[in-house]
Amino acid sequence: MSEGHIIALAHQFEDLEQQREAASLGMWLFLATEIMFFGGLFTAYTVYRMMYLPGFDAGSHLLNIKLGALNTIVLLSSSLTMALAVRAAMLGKRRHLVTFLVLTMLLGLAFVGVKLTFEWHHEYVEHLAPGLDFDLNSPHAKGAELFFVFYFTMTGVHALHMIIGVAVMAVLTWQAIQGRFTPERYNPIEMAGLYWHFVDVVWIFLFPLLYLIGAHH
Amino acid sequence: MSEHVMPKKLYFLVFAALIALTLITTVVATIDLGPLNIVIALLIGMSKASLVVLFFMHLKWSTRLTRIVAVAALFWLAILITLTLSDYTTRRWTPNPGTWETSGSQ
Amino acid sequence: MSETAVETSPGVHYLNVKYGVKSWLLTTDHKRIALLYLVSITFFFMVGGISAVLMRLHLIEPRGALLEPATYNKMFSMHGIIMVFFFLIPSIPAVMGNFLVPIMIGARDVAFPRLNLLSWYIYILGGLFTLYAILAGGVDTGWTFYTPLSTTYANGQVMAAALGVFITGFSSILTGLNFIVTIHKMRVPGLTWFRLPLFLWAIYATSIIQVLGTPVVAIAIILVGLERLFHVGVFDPALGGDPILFQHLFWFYSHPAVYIMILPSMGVMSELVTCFSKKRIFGYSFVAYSSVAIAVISFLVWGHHMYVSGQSVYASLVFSALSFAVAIPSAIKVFNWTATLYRGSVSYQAPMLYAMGFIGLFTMGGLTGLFLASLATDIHLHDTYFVIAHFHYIMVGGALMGYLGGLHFWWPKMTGRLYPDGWARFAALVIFIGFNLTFMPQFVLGYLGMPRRYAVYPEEFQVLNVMSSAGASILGVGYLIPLVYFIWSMRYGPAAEANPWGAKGLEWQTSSPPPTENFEQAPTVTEEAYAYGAMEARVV
Amino acid sequence: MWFGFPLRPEQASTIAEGIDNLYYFLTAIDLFFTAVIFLTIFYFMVRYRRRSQQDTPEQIEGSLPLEILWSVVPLVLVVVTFVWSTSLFIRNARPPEAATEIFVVGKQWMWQLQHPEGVREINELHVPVGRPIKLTMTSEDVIHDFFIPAFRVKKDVVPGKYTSLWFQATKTGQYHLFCAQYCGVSHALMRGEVIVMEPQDYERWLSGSKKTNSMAASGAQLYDQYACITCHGAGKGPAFNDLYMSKVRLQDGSTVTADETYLRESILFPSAKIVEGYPAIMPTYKGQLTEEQILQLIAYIKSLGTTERKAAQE
Repeated sequence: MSEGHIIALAHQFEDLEQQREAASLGMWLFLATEIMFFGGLFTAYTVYRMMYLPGFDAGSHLLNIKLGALNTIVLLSSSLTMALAVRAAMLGKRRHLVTFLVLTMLLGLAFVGVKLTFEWHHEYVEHLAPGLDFDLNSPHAKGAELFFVFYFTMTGVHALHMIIGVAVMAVLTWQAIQGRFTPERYNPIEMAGLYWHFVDVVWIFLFPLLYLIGAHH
Repeated sequence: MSEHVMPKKLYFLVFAALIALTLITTVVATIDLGPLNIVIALLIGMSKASLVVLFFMHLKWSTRLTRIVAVAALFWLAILITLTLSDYTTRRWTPNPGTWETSGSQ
Repeated sequence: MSETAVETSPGVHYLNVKYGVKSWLLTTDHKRIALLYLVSITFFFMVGGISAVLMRLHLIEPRGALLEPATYNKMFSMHGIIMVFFFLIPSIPAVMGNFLVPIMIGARDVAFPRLNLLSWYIYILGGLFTLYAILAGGVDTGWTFYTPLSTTYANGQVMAAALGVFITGFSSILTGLNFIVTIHKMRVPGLTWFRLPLFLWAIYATSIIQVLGTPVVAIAIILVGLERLFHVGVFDPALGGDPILFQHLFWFYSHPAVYIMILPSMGVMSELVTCFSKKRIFGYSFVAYSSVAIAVISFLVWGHHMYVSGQSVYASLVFSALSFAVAIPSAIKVFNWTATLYRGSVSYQAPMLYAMGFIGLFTMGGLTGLFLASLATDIHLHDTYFVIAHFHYIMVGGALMGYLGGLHFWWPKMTGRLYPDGWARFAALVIFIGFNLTFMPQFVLGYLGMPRRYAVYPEEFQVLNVMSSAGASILGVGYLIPLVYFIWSMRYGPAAEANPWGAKGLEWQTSSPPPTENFEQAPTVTEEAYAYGAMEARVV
Repeated sequence: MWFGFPLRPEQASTIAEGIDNLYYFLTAIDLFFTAVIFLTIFYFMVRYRRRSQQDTPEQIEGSLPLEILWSVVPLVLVVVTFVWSTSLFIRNARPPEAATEIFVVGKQWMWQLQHPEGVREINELHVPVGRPIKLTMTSEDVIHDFFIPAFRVKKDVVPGKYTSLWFQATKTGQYHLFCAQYCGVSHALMRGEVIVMEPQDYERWLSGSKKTNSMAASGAQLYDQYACITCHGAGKGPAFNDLYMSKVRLQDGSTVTADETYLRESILFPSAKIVEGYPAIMPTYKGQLTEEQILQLIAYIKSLGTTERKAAQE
């Protein structure tokens, strides 16, 4: 073992392989926790969609499916750049790593930006924000209101996850610029990648459940 | 944990598939297929998620333990949803609470 | 493995290697973190205990002897929230788990030491929110936060208390996550799964529940918070919601949470029973697998809390059948512990007395669970004192007895000091008697129909209530005795040798207290757990 | 009774004895196994006590036959219990055909009860002995729970939906009525009495009590007062004759049974389920009607005929 390895190795581990496996297992377990966290929301969503089917369709119909699709593509692209960032880290290509990390952050911010300015703001102005200002002239207003409760909660929690992800990545980018990652030690990048892809996967389900169910009306 | 470095081409291929599926699901959603709409949307969603998990998250090349964790989480989610719905889907079988046996036999 | 052997001069251990507040508050040593937890959960135990004492005093008279009904309601809410989330759930995992998991597998620390410290801080932060809620007016929703009472009708600091529970949940998740990774990835060479001490199997099973169950109650609490703050109708039927959905989400976690409390205790039992009878455990693999079985089944039974809630009867039937299934792995454990004593060399030191108490009380508590899994009888017993008695037999007679047994067992290892065994045995006896006197009458009370959470009650229930309160005062004294002699022993107790009980297990092969890196030299394992047959080979 | 001390509440309903028998059976199992475990432990502790520190007990690995034995015995016991308990539950769940319906509204912190003849009571329920009584219950605010220990019946009273329970008293006397679901500050005071009387005493009590209109008549009054007839009597809305418990086809093609919950929802949230062939023009009556008034309207609709009996006869 060379000097560099020992510096990267925390004292409780025997070797780097063990350390990396531990980190990876820990991350996957954390994602399992996240699945159950969003799972509780999905369960509640399912129950109320069954109760208020027309209301949920009506609510969904009020969303902008084009923006939803656009944001889906933005987020999928950020997943691609993230995967490429991890690959660059594996190969030790520092310039590429930094570039892809920055791209990922920008795409992530673009997603949140679209969400905030063109969607949430718009919906608030249209009196579609339950609890703050909800006024919908529809026979299904009650179901639609519940739909919007879930819409804001789910997208809000999701966006919060994105913002945390971007913050983590900002730190990683800084460290990458300083050359803290090597082909032997790129764990943090890989873990951040897993997290980011997971957030993407959540959106992959939010998109049909929120935007698509009412599109055919 | 994978030691392999995947070729860039693979990532781009997966990405292309993801975009294609997104466009397909968006278009299909605008056609009224009755209850099939949600089924198709979720099936496409699951395929997309599988692509991301298998390739971007490298689950395809991961250890058995990692796969067990991923499957266990989904299994537990299934428990939560199934058993909760076992209440909601069967409540209507007892329209008049208390007389559920008579009404069930209709 | 040259870098693992740390230079340690004799007499230096994890307690005296550094001094000062900072060396404790910024430590990443799992053993020191365990002690941080020990101190904090003892504090919360006393807060919860005081509220219990006040409640029992109040209930001496049918009209209430002490408190306003509103105050009484705050008392039982506080008792529930504190005891469940701030004492029982962290108790064995966070104190003994933290101390022992790395040592038992021969590792230097848990997989993520800094995360471990963070867990403690999160726990404290959650605790502060809850204490604030109590001091700033209290909460009166009960620990169950049922909607729409909690979202719409309750006054008081519901948000602060809910937030406290929410935050503490993350501490629980991170601890569980840490242990799973540690047990998977950091065992020393030779320590295969079926050589693990059964305590670790139990902790592992517990961690699964913590990791997969806790997030669901977290999201339920978020929804309650949103409803309370913004008056949107997630659960309030006046706004279109369904209050029963909250109960589903809540019990999806909170029923398995009962097993977060009892499983680690069961693990402690396996250690105690083997050590104090010098026997390997009877049916190792059955005891090990039953822990995992309990963890899995625990997620399938939550609906038995909702038989009378308006839940569909078909769902109730399914949940009833599944609930009965838990009886089998639990029974397997009890029988195997008992069989372990057969032809052993049984000694009656204090930890063993707690263990014997545990087995008896857990049997009693577990079997009374059958009354509540059964649809016909649960309808009558639901939300009466029978339920209170049942879960106290599990959580106090079971979980807390196990915790105390484990604490007495590993105290010499944790502190390097012995406590007076005579006093400890006396305390075990007092606690056992006091406990039964407190909770046995409550079974009868419950069947007679006294509902729980009643600040005042009809006069015919008085005799049994007074008996229960009398028992509680004995129980209270019983808990104070260990507190006194443990504190005494920290300063004046005779020094403990490395293995005072003649026990097996890696934790007994290092000095008491252990050095910071746990072992002078990384151990290897060549035999199964509880290999008491080879006793002579190594005289301690 | 145990030295003159009660161990169970009075058996005052038709189902009480069956439940007590199951309870005794479970208690016997509980005591038996607790005794077995305690005595075995005690015996082992004495018989195999440590005689010297050098004891080296023989090591026993385990025994598959024993493991099977003590898995199968509990399994058999729980299966027996499950079957017994569930069949008892199913039998008890079904109210007899001709049950008298009494309406219950729980609110913080009192019980409002109304007999079909119109007599109202608060925290007191008079019922005749030997006649099946069915309670239809709802709550104005939080979840309550209607519990009569002597009858061994209990059911949550949930806002926003109807739950029900039934009983048939077998003994005259006065019995506790408790709220068993914690419902706020005065939860412990939300108690009452159930007074079981001989039928003729009950009739006398009924006729002697201050009577308002019967439930259905009060409902009819509300029907007039809110001018429901403008639509529901003129074909603009569905008619009420024989509506109760009939299958209603909705606009979206699905069918629902017109039970209490459906009727209540249609009064409060008319647009939730639109009946096929009618426009969605009904305004909501949320906030205008109390839970009690809604129950009266439902009683009125029920009085206009029900398909329940017809269905039962078919």
